[in-house]
Amino acid sequence: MITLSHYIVLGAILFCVSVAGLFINRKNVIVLLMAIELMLLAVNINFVAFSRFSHDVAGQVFVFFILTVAAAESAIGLAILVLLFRNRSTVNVAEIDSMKG
Amino acid sequence: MELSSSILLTIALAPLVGCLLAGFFGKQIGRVGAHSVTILGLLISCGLSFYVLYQITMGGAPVYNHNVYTWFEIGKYTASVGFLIDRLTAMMMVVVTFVSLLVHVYTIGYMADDDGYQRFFSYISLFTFSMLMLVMSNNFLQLFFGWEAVGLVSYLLIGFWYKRPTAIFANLKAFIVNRVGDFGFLLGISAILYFLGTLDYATAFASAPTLVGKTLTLTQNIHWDAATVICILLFIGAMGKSAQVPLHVWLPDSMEGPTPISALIHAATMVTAGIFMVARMSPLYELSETALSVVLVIGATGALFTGLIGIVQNDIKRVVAYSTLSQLGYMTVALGVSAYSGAVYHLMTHAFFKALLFLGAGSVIIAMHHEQDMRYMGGLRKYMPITWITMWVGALALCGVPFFSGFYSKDSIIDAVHESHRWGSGYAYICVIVGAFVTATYTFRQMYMTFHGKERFKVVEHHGHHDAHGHDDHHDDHGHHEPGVLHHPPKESPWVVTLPLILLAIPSLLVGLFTVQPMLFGNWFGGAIHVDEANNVLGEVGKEFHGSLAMALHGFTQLPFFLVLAAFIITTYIYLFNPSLADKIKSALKPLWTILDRKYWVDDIYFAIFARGGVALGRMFWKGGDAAVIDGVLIDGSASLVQRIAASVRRVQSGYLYHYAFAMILGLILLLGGYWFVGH
Amino acid sequence: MFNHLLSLLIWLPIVGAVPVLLAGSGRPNAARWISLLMAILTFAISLFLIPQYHPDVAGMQLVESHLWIESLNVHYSLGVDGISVALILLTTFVGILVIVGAWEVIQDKPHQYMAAMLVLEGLMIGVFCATDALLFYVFFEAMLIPMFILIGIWGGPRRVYATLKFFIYTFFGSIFMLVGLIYLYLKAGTWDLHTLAALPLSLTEQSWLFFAFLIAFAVKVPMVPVHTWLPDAHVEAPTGGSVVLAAVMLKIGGYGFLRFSLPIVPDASHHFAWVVILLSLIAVVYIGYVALVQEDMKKLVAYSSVAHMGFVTLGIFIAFMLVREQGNTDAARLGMQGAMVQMISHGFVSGAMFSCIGVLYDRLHTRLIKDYGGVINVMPWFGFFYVLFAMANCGLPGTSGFVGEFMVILSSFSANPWIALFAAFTLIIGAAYTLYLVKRVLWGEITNPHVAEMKDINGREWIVLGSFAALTLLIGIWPEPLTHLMDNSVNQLVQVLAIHKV
Amino acid sequence: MPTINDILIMLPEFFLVTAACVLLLADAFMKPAERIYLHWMSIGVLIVTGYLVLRYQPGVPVTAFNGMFIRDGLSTILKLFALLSTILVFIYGRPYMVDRKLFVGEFYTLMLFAVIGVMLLVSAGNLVMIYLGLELLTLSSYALVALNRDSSLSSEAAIKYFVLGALSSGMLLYGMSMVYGATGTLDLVQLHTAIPHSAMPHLLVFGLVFMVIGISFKLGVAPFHMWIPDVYEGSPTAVTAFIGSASKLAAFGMAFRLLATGMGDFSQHWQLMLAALAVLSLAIGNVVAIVQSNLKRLLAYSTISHMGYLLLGLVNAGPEGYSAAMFYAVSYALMSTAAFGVILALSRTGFECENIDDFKGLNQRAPWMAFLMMLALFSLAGVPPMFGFFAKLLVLQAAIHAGMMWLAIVGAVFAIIGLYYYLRVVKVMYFDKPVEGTEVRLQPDFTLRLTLSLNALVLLGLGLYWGPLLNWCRQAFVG
Repeated sequence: MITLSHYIVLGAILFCVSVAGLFINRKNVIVLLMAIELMLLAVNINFVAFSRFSHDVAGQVFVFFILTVAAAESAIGLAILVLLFRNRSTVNVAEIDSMKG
Repeated sequence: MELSSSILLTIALAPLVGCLLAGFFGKQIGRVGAHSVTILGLLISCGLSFYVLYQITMGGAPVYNHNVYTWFEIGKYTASVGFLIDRLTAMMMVVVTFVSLLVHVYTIGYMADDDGYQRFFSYISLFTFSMLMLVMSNNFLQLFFGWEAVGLVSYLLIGFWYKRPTAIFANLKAFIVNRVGDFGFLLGISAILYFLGTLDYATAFASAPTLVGKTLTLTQNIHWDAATVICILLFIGAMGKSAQVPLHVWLPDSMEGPTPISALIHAATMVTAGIFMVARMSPLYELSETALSVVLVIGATGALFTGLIGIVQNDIKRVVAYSTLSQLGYMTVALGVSAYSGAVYHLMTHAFFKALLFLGAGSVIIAMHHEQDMRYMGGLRKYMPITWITMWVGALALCGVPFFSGFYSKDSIIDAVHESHRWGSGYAYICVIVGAFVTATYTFRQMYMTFHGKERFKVVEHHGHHDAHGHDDHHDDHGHHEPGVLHHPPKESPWVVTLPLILLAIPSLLVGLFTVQPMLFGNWFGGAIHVDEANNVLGEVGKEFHGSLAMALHGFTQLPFFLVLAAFIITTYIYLFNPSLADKIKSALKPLWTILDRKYWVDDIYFAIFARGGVALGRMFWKGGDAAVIDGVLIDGSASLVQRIAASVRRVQSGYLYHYAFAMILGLILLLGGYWFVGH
Repeated sequence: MFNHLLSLLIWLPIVGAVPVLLAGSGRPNAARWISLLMAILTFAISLFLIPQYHPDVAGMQLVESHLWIESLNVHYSLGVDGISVALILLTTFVGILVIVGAWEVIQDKPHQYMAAMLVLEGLMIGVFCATDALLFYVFFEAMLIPMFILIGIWGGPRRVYATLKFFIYTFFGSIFMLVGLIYLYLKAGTWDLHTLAALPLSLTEQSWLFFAFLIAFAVKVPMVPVHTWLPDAHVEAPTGGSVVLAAVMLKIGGYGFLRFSLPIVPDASHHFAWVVILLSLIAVVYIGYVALVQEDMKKLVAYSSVAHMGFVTLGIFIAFMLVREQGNTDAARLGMQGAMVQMISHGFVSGAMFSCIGVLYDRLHTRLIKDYGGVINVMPWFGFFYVLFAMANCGLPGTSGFVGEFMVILSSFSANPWIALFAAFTLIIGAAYTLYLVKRVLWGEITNPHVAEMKDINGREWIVLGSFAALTLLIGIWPEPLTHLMDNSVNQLVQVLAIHKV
Repeated sequence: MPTINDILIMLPEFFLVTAACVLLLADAFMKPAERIYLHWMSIGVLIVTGYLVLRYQPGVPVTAFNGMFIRDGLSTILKLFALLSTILVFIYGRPYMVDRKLFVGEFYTLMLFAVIGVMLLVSAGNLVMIYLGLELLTLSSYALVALNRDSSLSSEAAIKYFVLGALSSGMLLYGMSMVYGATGTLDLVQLHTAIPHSAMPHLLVFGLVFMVIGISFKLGVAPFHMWIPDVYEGSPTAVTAFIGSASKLAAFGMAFRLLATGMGDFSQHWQLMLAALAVLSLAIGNVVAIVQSNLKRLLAYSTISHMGYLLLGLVNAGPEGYSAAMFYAVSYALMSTAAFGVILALSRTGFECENIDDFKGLNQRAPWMAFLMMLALFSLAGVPPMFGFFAKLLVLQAAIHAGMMWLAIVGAVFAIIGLYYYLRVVKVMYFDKPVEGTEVRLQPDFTLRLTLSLNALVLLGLGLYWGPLLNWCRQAFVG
C-alpha cells in the first residue's frame, strides 16, 4: 500500500537530488537546467499526490501551469545559454566568475 | 559731608579714559599728547583722592558704601559693582594715585626714546584704574576683577619689551604664578558665598560671626573650620599677588619690565594688594587663629630668607626686588599677629621709600646706559648727586633708622611680633630681627657698590655713534656693548626723573614722624579694620608710645638699631676699605653663597616639576590618551576593523554559481534548523 | 509677521540660499552680497525677538504649531524661551560675521560656500526653536549636511578624514537618541517635548533614555572621551566653518541636555549626574594639559573649547546635586545660569579666536605655532585683539569668559568643594595654554621672514574682530541683561528637575 | 460564475496586456527611426494603465474570478508606483539604450510584460496566481538582463539570475506544495482560515520556510542575495534600475500576500525568521558595500541592506508594520530610480560611468547632477530631512512596537556603517579633483533631466511633507 508519505518522500528525494545537482555540478550549465526541471517535477509529484489524497483537483491544475511555465523557463534558459556560449565560447560553470566580490 | 558717587567714578575712570586715549589714538595724539592726557587723568584722580581722604578724615564724611550697578542677580545671589570708601580705602587711593602720578612723570624721562612710549602710558594708566577698582571695591566680585586686572597689566608691562626672550618668559611666569594664587582666592570667594551667601563686604562682615562652629565637609570624617578654610584660601590669593613664599618666584623676574613699573606695580602698589586685602578682611581673619598663624609663619619665612638672597645679587634692580619680597614678608608678619594697621602702615611707608629706591635705581640705570650690574658701577655720587642723596634717604628708611618713616612702621611691627603670643610668633620674631640686619646689609652694600668706592666702569667716547645709540635699542638688551664700557660719562638725570625722587624722598623721610601717632596707635582706621581685644598687640605696643620723637629716640636703644649699626660697620669696612674681602668671604662661604645665588633652587624645582612636568604630562595625555587610545583604537580601530571584515566577507561572493546556490541551501538549512531549534 | 517670527527666522536664510546658488560661480560678488544681505536681514529680524519676548513670562513664547504628520502625530511646533532667544541671537550674529569673514578669503565656488552657511544658519536656528522632538531631531541631523560640505570642500589637507569623522561621529551619537525618541513616542503617543516632560517613566527606562541622550549630546558638546572629532574638524575646517562649529554647533549639545535629559529623564539624570560631572572635570583638567602641548593653533583652541564646554555640562548637572541633595535652588540657578552664559560667551570667544587664527592663516597659510613668533611687531592691532580674546579665553574678569566660569565655580563649591577645586584648576591650566600660545605666536623677535611681510588687519577683519571684542567686553562688564533674559527659563528648568518622576 | 464585473476589476491588467501585445505587433512593422513612437506609446500605455488603476477604485477590497485576483489599497499603491518607476526607467533609459544600440522593441514589450507580472503578483489571491505573476516578471527580467547580446557580463549575469531564480521559484513551489498539502487549498484567503486547524502544522512550517526563501530571494535578502550584485552590475543599467525599483515593489507585494494574507495567523513562526534574515542582510549589505568600487555593485549591496530594513517593518506583523514596510518599499523605489537615473544620465557610448571614480569632481563639472545624486545618496543613507530617513524612522518604530528593541538597535548601528559608503560617494563627487582627460558629458535629453530633477527633488519634498503618503499606506491595511 503506497501512502501519501511515500510520495512526499519521493518528492523530497528528487528535490534533494536536483538541489545537489545544482551546487555539486561544476561542469556544464546544461546540467543545471536539467536539475531545475527535476526540481519542478519533484514539486509536481507533491502537488499531484496532495491533490489526489485531499480529493481536491486544484493541485493538479497547478501542475499543468507549472509544466507550461517550466517549458517557457527552459526555453529562456537555453536561449541565455546560447548567448553565453556565443560570448564566452564555453558553458563551463567554473569559468563563469568574471563578476565577483 | 557725604561723598558723591560722581567723584568716586571720576577718580576711577579718569585714568581709564587716559589709557584709552593714549592707547587707541597714540599715533594721532603723539608722545606729548599721550603723556599729557594720562598725566592729566592721574592729576584729576590724585587730587580727588586727596580730597576724599580729607573728607573722610577731617571733613567728617561718613563711610561711603553704595553700588553703582548690578552685575547679576540670580535668586538670592547678587553681584554688583560699587564703592566702599573708608579710611583704609582713602589711604590706599592716595598712595596709589600719588605714586602712580609720580611714576607717570618719571616715565617721561625714563622712556623718552622708547618706541612704545604711548603704549606704556596707556598701560600704567590702565593699571591705576584697575588698582583703584581693587581698593575701592565694596564686594568680592569687583575685588577679584581688580585683582586680575592688575595682574593683566603687570603681565603686559613685564613683557613690555616683548622682543626680549627673558621678558616674555617672565611675564608668562608672573601671570601663571599669580593664577595659582587666584585659584585659591576664587575658591575662597566661593566659600564665602557658600557660607555667608553674599559677595558684599558689609553683609559678609556683619554675618561673619555666624561662621563660628560651621565646618566644611571634605570627606566623611574630615571637617574643616569654615573661617579657617575661607581665610587660608583667600590668603593663597594674597600669596600670589604679594609674592609670599612659596609663590614669590615671579617677582624677581618681573624686574624684566621697565623700571617705572617695577617701582609702581612691583614695589609700591600691586604687590601690596594682598596685604590690603587681608587687612580688609580682618573681621574674617580674626575668627581663625590657625589661619593667622599660617599667615604669620609664611610672612616671617619670606621676610628673612628672601632678604638673604638680596645680599648676593649684583643686579641693582634685583637687590631692590628681593628687599621688596622681604618687606612684604614684614607686612604679612604684621597681619599674622593681627597688627593689621601696622601692616597697612608699613605698606604706605614702604610704598614711598621703595618707589623711591626703584626710581633711583632707574635713574642710575639711565645714567649707566641700561647697565644694571652693580659690579660695573661705583663712585656715581659725584655724577648724580640728587639721585645719590634721595636714594640714601630711601635706603635709611628701608633699614629702619630712627626718624625715617620706615623706622616707625617696621619697628612697631617688630614690637608687635614681640608682644604676640600666637603660635609661630617666636619663630617670626627671630626672622624679623635677623631680617633687620639682613635688610641693612644688602641695602648698604647696594648703596656702596653703586655710589661709593672707585669707579668700575670706563668711559670710551664714541663720537657720531653716540646719537644713533640712544638708549632706545636697549630693549634688545643690556649686552650690546661689553659690560662696564660707557660711550659718554654718566650724568644726572633730567628733572622729570629727579623731581619724583625728591617728591618721594620727603614722605620717606617725614611721613612716619607725623602720622605714626594717629595711624598706628590712634585707631585711625576705625571700623575699617577689626581686631579682637585679645589679639590687639598694637594696643600693647601703643602703651609704651609717648609721641613719635620719643619713639625715635627710644629706637636708638633698641636691638634692631644695633643690628643696623653692625651691618653698617661691616659693609662700610668691606665695600669702602677692603673691597677684595667681599670675594674672599664669598669663596669662604661658597656653599652658603651658592644656595643663596641659586635662590634655594626653588625656581629650578618649579620649572622642572610644573613647566616641564606639565608639558610631559600633556604630551602623554595627548599622544597616549587621545591619539593612541581614543582615536587609534576606538575610532580608527573600529573603522579599519569593519574594513577588514568587509574585505573578508566579500570573498564569499566568489562569482561561482554553485557557491551562490550553496549559500541558498545553507540559508534553507539554517532556517529549518533554526525552526527546529526554536520549536523544541 | 510676529506670529510667524520663528518660522521666518528659520526659513529666510534657507530659502535665501537659493538665489545665492543661482547667482552662481559666474558672479561671485553677487552671491556674496546676496548672502550678506540675507544674513543681515536674518539678524535684523532676530532682533525683534528682544521686544517680542517677555523675560518675565514663564514658558515658551512666540509659539507656532501646525500638524505636520497626523498619522504619527508629529507637529511643526516652534517656541522660544530665554535660553533659545539668547542662542538664536548668537547664531544670527555669528551668521553675519562668518559671511563677512569669508568675503574674499573663499575664492573657490563662493556661492556654494555662502549658500551652505545660510542653510546651516537656518537649521541651527531651527534646532533652538523646535519644541517637537522629531522636528528637533530633523534639524539636529540636517545640520550635518552643510557642515559636511563646508569642511569637505573648503577644508585643509586632511579635510576628507576630518569631515567623514565629524559626520559619522555625530550621526553615531544621535541615532541612539532617535531610537530613544521612538520609544518615547510609542509610550506617550506624541513628540511634544512638553508632554514628554510630564510622561512618567520608570528608573530603568529613564536610565536607558538618559544614556541614549547622553551619547547624542556628549558627542555634540563634545565631552571627553567622545571629543576627538572636534580637533580634527576644527583644524581642517575653513575659518568660517570653525567659527560656526565652535560658536554655535557645540552649544546645541548643551542645549539638548536642557531640552531632553533634564525634563524628560530627571531621575536618571540625577542618578548619573556624577558621570557627567566627572567627565566635565576630566575635560577641564585632562584636556587642559592636552591643549598645553598642541603645535597647531586651531587644535589648541579646539581643545580649549572642549575644556570650556566642560563648564557648561558641569553647570547643568551640579544643579541636580544642589536641588535634590541640598534643596539649594538658588545655587542651582546660579550654576545653570553660569552654564548658559558660558555657552554664549564661548560662542563669542572661541569664534573670535578662530577668526584670529583665520587672519593669520590667510597671511601665512600655516597654522603651526612654530611658524609664527613676533607677530605683534608687524600687526599691533591684531595683537591687541588677540591678547584680548586670549584673556577672555582664560577667563579674565571683565571679559565674558569670566562670567560663566565664575558662576559655575561659585555654585559648584556649594555642591561639593572638590568639584569646585578641580573646576577652578582651569584658572591655572587655562592661563597656561592660552598665554603660552600667545607667547609663542605674538611676542618675541620675528624669526620667520614671511612674518615680517605680514600686513596688519584690514577693515573687514576689523569689523569681525571688533564686533566680537565689543560683545565679549559687554557681557564681561555687564552680564545682567543676559542673565535676566534667561533667568525665568532657567528658574523653570530648575523647578522641573526638582520633580521626581518615580 | 465570472461576470463582466470581474473583467472591470481587472481592467487595468487587461488593458495593459492588450496594449503590450499591440505594441509587440506594432514594433514588427516599425522602422528603427520610428521606434521613438514606441517609446512614447509605451509610456502612454503605462500612464493610461495608471489612470485605470486609480479610476473605478472600489472602496473596499474586492476579488475577481473566485478570489484569484484581489484588488485593494495595497495593490493599488504598489501598482501605481511600479508603473511610475517603469515610466521613469523608460525615460532615463532611452538615451542609454540608444547609445548602446539596444533601443529595440523587445526592451519595451518585455518591460511591459514584466509590469504585468508585477501587477498580477501584487494582486494575486491564489498561490497559482502568485506563481504565474512571479514567473511572468522573472522570465521577462531574465530576458531583459540578457538584452545586451554582445556583452559577456550581461549574459553571465543572465545565466546566474536565471539558474538561481529558477532554484528559488522551485523552492517556492515546493513550499507551496507543502502548504497546499497541509491545508488542502491554494486560495490565500481560505488558507488564512484553514491554517489554525491544519492537521499537519509541521508540514505547514516546512512549507513556510520554503516560501520565505522564495520571498527572500525575490527581495534579495541575505543569504539569498548572491544574485543581486552580479545582476545589478552585469545587466544594462536601465534594466538594473527596473529590477531595483519595480520588482522590489512586486517582491514586497508577494511577501505581503503570502505571509500576511495567506499565513497571517502563522506570524509568530515567520517573525523570528524574518528578524534573523533582516539582521543578516543588514550586516552583509552594509559591510560589504564599503569595499565596492563599482557604483552599481555598491547600490546592489545597499539594496540588500535596505531590504533588511524593509523586513524590520514586516516583522511587526501588524497593519502598522505592513504600512511601514510598504512605505519603505515605495521610498526605496523612488530613491533607487533617482540614483540609477543619475548614472544613466552621465553614461554615454563606451562609458558606463558606473565606477565610483568616474564621479570624481562631479561638482566641478555638473554641479546640478552632483546635487541630485547627493540628494539621492543622503536619502538612501537616511539622513533627515530626506525621504529615506522617515522610511527608516517608520520601520524602526514598527520593530520597536513589535517589542524587538534589539532589532531596532541593530538597524540603527548598521545605519551608521551604511552612512559611511554613501558619504564616500558624496566625497568623491564633491571633495575630489576631477580626473584629467575624462570629462563628463551629460545626456542632452531634456525630458530625462527634467524628470530626474523632479524625481530627486521629490525625495526632499516628500521628506518635508510625507504625511499623506503615509496615510495612504496606512489606509491600505486598515479593515
